[in-house]
Amino acid sequence: MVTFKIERFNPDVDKAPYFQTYEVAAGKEMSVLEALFYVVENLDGSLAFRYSCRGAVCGSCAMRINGKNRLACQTLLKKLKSPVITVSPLPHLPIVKDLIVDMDHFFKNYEKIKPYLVNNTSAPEKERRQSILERAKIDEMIACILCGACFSACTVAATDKKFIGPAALTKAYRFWADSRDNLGDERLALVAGEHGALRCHTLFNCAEACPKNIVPTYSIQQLKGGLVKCRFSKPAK
Amino acid sequence: MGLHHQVIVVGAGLSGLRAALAAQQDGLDVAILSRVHPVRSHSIAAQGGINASLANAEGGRDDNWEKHAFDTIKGSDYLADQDAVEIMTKEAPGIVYEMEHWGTPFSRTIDGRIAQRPFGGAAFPRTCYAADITGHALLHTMYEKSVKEEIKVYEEYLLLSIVKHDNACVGIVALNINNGEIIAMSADAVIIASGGYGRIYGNSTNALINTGSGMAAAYLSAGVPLKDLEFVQFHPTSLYGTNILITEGARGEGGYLFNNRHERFMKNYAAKAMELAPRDIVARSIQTEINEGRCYNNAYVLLDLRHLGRKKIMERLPGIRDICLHFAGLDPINKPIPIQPGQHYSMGGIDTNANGETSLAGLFAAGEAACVSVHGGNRLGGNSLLDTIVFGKLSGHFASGYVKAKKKNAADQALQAELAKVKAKVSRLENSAGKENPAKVRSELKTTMMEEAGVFRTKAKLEAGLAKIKELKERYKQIHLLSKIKKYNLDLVRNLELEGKLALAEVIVLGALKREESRGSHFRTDYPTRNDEHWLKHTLAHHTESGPRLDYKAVTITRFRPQARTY
Amino acid sequence: MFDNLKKESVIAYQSGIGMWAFVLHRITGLSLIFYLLLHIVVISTSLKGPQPFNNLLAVLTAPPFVVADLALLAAILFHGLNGARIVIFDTGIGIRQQKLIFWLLLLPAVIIWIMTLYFTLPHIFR
Amino acid sequence: MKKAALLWLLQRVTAVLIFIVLGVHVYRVHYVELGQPILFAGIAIRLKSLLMLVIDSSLLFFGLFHGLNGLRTVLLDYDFFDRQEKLLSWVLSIIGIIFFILGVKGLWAFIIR
Ligand SMILES: Cc1cc2nc3c(=O)[nH]c(=O)nc-3n(C[C@H](O)[C@H](O)[C@H](O)COP(=O)(O)OP(=O)(O)OC[C@H]3O[C@@H](n4cnc5c(N)ncnc54)[C@H](O)[C@@H]3O)c2cc1C
Ligand code: HEM
Ligand code: SF4
Ligand code: F3S
Ligand code: FES
Repeated sequence: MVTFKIERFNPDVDKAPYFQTYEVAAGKEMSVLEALFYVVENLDGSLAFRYSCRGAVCGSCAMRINGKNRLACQTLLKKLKSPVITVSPLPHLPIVKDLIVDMDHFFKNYEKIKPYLVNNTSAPEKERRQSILERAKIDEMIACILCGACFSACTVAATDKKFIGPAALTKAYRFWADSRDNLGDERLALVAGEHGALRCHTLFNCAEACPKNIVPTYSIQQLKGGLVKCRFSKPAK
Repeated sequence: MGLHHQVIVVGAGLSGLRAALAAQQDGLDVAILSRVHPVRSHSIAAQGGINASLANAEGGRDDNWEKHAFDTIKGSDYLADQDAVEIMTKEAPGIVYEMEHWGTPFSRTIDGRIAQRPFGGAAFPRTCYAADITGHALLHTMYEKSVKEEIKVYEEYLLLSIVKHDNACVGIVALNINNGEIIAMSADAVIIASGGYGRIYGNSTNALINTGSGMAAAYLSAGVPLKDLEFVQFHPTSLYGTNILITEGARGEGGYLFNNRHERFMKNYAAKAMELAPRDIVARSIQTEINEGRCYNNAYVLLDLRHLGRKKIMERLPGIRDICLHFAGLDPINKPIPIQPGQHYSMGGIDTNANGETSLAGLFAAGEAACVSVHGGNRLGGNSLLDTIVFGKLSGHFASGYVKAKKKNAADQALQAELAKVKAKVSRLENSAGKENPAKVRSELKTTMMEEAGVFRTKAKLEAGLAKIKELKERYKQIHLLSKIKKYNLDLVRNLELEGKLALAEVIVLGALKREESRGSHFRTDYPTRNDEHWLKHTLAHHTESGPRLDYKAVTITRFRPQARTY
Repeated sequence: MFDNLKKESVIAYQSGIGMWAFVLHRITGLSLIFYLLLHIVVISTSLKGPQPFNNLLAVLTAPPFVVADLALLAAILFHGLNGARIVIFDTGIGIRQQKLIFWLLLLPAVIIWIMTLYFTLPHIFR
Repeated sequence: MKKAALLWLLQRVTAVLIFIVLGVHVYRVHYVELGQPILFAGIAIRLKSLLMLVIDSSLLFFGLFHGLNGLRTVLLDYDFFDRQEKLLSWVLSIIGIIFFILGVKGLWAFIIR
């Protein structure tokens, strides 16, 4: 038996979130996500959480488990090495119900950085060539699953509601650094200003939290460098 | 009346997004309805790649669409409709280049072209890939494009029913999972792109949301037939325990399969193609090794990547390594991976033609939910992602053609009537005083399907399976919900899905029972050979009150006559 | 305005080194600017002439204030060396080795501070 | 946009300058005569060296700029004065100027006597 302390909150009826305790009959290889299913199927059908792939690729199940933002499906109970497991929703995001948070703000920020490849030259008949080295530059960034763990862990994003946040900035870098994209300095303009890349104070919480081992700080630092250079060099057009 | 869109696409995976983009490009008002946020769709999980005869790879320079078509048709055990396969394989290079132009970060060759790897059942390295996260790379690009084009998405809505009026589809009824409200939406055309039903089975590589609810809605409420549902693909290599997929790319890159005698047992089954024989053959070989005891813990054999070396594994299969590290606690760089076959893909689906049209006017289907059929009895790896995009696009365009040509008919009443019916059904479920635990019904269904309708099938097993499913259907009527909360009621959602699962399971088993031959993924130990004389035909299952009614339809054969299938 | 200042927003979040470094950097930075303003006011007693200045300074170099000076030194050392760490990142170097760099820079800070303590102790217990 | 990047850069530049200047200042003032009482006359002698005068007054300038600009960052981080960002910058600049003048006058008082 493993004890689960799960944060519950239904804004329609509850005034404030509270913790509820469940005893889960844990299998040897059980993940936190499976334990949550155990709860809905056997103990409390009203518990709500998001899920889809159960294989750490879809980004649905990010939540706070024993004090860290993690993917529930990727976190095996045995790795937590703890008889009591505390689960709460991702901090700093509005709670929809129980472990489900409102990701609107997260995706609005994502949309701000024009999250798509822009190339104004006419498309060739075949592929746009890209060398292995050019492709390698964005290898880390394309692994992002938009789970929001980093955004929710970033204290700056929590206090400055306009801060674009690590995930969207990583995306911004992913396109800026893509040799096939030619939006160039305009991409930098999208992450400039008081609440853009420069607002990041290199906390590294994002890197600590990322379940895909991405270091958003790296991308953000490249953008900062770009911003400063572009401010003091003539924008290449 | 309330919500209306000219085209409603159900599903935001690759096929759904592509269909919506196509229809919007034609100037229509389009909306997508999806159970989850688009990037949470199951397409994200595809690893290995997407097939197109680009002829980029060393040793693949002679590739062309015809060879791709031949491999596909041979792989399908000649059950695929060859006209549709021709369309798909001709469109393939264009589709892949389009995705590349939209931004997909494909892996590259030395000269900067899209890299291609060998895949099972293909004569050339034809599978374009982005490391081992191809589905992720493609779905993100498709989503990015949809953000750019500002496609409207109704997120976290569950399709419950398709509304008919005057023999045409006029809209849908759906549950807003976020607040428990059930709503009707009218539409001039509906495209079902809701993916597969893998979770009917116990060991499945699929996402937990792949419950086939879209297929079930088409079958149960729209009354359109399901085609070839008995053809269920088992992937040879799913991670023992969680059944998370270990991509075919792992063998494509040179991985070996070993039994407990440290023997590359594939030499006994497909001496030439070895590990890269098509999926049905490799899955059966592994299952035979397991059944005959040449395995570990009575359950798995080993997939060995160690000889590929650290560098290649880190470069080409980093995601696989992560999966092994997190979910099995081992590093494939220095340990072989325990694997077993797992349910993976549905060759069958909603019966459509190559335009995505179903038998109901205004209702279209694409992607894994549909059966065009291009995969016939067995899908080749890398052909499904291709199928989703090609036929997603085509169905989007055909749907908009249909909408433009169609004259308006007021369907308000039909919508309201269906809405009332669905609401009544849901409240019956919510207030049921039955004693049955739905979790038990669900898990018994899973084991039944694994055991009675798995890799190897017999008359006796299938009959037992059918009887069990009938029993479970009765018990389903007696289930009670654990929660009646309106907002985000997982219990309700999962039990609504269960009804559809049971219906699809019955179709699968009945089709398999009737099909007295072995073809592609459908293997009957009591009829171990293919029988073209009687069975070179598609199964169509129609819903009736008393269960599925089956009839059959000819296979379209254009240039490739059926021959014996050896590898 | 204040609803952003919930406990978890300000206190270390993921309890990684980066977060603690940031919190301390911020606290020391704010202390330093506060100190600097005060320092300016103190020094500007020079405008009143040598005597008032010497009198004031005699008070401010008494043992209790020496202890405060040691705290000030710790703040300067931490803020300065961690600031150097941040500037190093800003040039694009060492981002993936952030933890190692943190400890490497903390080392001289601790050494200097302990040495200073060693030299100062006799003056505190005069 | 440009202002944000400029201030960000100046924060780093001043940081590096302070790092050097403050090192010299602390070493000269507090370590060379460790434990000695600090006397007006002693400071006067030190400040007659042009180098030390430059060091101390540039520390005054860079320190104020860096510190107050840092304070601005902190306040904006917590959404304070976000809408009155211009006002905030002005107020902080004025505080900076006042203290700079006070500081310079204080330093001169040691020399001109
Ligand atoms: C692990 C794995 C790896 C694979 N790898 C490859 C590969 O390498 N190459 C290849 O070609 N193929 C691969 N496949 C197959 C391929 O990924 C899928 O067949 C394909 O992605 C299906 O796409 P889709 O658009 O049809 O559906 P999905 O991507 O499954 O999307 C379904 C959508 O429908 C929505 N939906 C479902 N039901 C409802 C409902 N009732 N109401 C509202 N919305 C609903 C969901 O929210 C979702 O958005 C793989 C499959 C698996 C399981
Ligand atoms: C010793 C040399 C110093 C260095 C290398 C240094 C470096 C830095 C750097 C790089 C930052 C930016 C931090 C960020 O944006 O996250 C910063 C912030 C700050 N510094 Fe300094 N600094 C030094 C001395 C000082 C002094 C003397 C003061 C006081 C006058 C001071 C006060 C501040 C303040 C208030 C901040 C803002 C705090 C924050 O953003 O968290 N610093 N410092
Ligand atoms: S960067 Fe990492 S933590 Fe952030 S959204 Fe992407 S995958 Fe999640
Ligand atoms: S946690 Fe936040 S402040 Fe920067 S380094 Fe990461 S984005
Ligand atoms: S369920 Fe997809 S990431 Fe956990």
